[in-house]
Amino acid sequence: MAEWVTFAFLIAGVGFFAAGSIGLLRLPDLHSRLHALTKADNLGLGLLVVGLALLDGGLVTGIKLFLIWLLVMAASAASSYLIAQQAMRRGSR
Amino acid sequence: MTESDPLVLLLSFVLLMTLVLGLVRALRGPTLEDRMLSVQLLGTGGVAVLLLLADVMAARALIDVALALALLAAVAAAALTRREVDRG
Amino acid sequence: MLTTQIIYGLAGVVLFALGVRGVLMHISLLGRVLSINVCGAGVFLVFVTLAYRGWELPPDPVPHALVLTGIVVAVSATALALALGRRLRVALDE
Amino acid sequence: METVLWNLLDLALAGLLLGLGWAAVASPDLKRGVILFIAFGLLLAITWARLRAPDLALAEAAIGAGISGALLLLALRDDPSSEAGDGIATGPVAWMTALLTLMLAGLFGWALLTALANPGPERLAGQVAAHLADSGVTNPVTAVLLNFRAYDTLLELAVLLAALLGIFALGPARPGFKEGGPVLDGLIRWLVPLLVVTGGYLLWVGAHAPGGAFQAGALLAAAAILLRLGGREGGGFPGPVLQRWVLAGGVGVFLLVGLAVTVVGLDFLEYPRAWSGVIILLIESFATLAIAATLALAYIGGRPSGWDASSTGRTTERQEQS
Repeated sequence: MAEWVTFAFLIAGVGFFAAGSIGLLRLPDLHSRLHALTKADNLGLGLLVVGLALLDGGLVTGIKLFLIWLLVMAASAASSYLIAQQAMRRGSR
Repeated sequence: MTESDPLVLLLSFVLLMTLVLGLVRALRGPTLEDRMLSVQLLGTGGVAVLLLLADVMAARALIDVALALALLAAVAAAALTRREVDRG
Repeated sequence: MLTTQIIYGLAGVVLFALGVRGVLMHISLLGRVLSINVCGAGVFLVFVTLAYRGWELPPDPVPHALVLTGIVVAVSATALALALGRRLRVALDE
Repeated sequence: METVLWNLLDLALAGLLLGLGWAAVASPDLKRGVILFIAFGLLLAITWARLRAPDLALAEAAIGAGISGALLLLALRDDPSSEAGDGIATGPVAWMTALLTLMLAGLFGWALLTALANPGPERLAGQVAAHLADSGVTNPVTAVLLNFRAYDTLLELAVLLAALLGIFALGPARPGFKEGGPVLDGLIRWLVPLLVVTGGYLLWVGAHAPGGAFQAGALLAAAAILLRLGGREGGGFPGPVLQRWVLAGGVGVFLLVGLAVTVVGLDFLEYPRAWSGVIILLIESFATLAIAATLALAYIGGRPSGWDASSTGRTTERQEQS
């Protein structure tokens, strides 16, 4: 039973990554791509981290994985802002 | 190795394929920012692939690699968007 | 001979060739520096492939150590080449 | 089943590397080329992880994806031809280089397949494993770098220093960056300490797990580069005098230790067994700082401010002017 929950998390995580990639590929302009991508892959990574932490079972590894997730979220928030800012600067020139 | 391995391995492969899909945007552009977004996806996706591989290959050290990659992807994003003082 | 070794080894060879071709084809210095980095990556890949010995045996650490130093030397050589290029451009402008 | 999956994953990863490598090299638009090269570096880190080389994956994540990319991006700003997009040769030259590279690749591929088909009976891996217990560390890569082939590593640190001195000889530092704004400042405020802590962690675990001086140094250098990107001119660096000591310290401490052991009758760089763990950590600590300083100053691309005014720089400057 617990195994199925773990796998569900992992599969859902990869699913969100796939959604993010498709969004990046199919959406019409930069800002909608930015919007779709950052949400999808951060959520995807979060789900994967939960699944992997359950799979591993160790507390230390779980904490480490969770910290990496927080780090990636904070970093990608900042970098999407920087990318959007650069796009606006170039657009207004 | 545990019995869960084939599934996690399969997921690593699928994840890698979604990254291929995302990289098409890096090839096509059209703007520089589109390409940067694609690199950002590769950063996050790369962290995810490394974490999955850490499990499949039973190599805890790959979690440290994922950590380093996450840190440096942020530095790369900053480097991509900065300008020097003497130009517009 | 493992399938993995053939796959990555040949990829390394092709990357090396791509890099060499890039060095010869690019007119700008930056393009050449970028190409030689790809070329170096191909060589590193061949080394690491030779070090790989499947799942049962641990990989050979000696090529790993060589490639590790190679990566660091490659980046400092890149920095030196780019600084030279910048100096050259300043000299040509004068 | 599992083997097939691994083969598929290997093919995908190798194909991705080739595709990106090709696109990065063949792109006449250098901006596109450099961004694709950064993506290539990220993938290379994953490839090293797959090939069971986590030490390399760590270094590549820090250097290939971070520092090399940042360097090439800076150079992009200088290169006017990057805007024009006519940077690639055409005509008969293209055919001849294609032929030449094809021949080279054939030769290299033949050598590779020969090497793979006839693995020698005695490999160095066996010797490393046999003597690992004597090396003072349990990470075989660190043992090779700092003990078995310490000579090579010492000379490599000297090469790094020489490259940096070459860069310094070429001119003053590049201009700094504009003020970053609140978001970048926020990023710097937590990312720099994390980079430094992770660097220290990698230096420490390098004795028994993937990590070591090169990886730690690269992360510290990334921290300095990030500070500079945020508009802090000095990149968080100490003054020029201390910079010289740190830069020389990598090779210097290595050499001093190597010579010191000869006093008690050992060969150059042959550590007394009971002390080798401590000695390696000592050498690596100084090497980490030196590597960090070298890479960060190399990014600055010339003599940092403060070096010219001091006594040693002045004579060369005067010669240049006359």
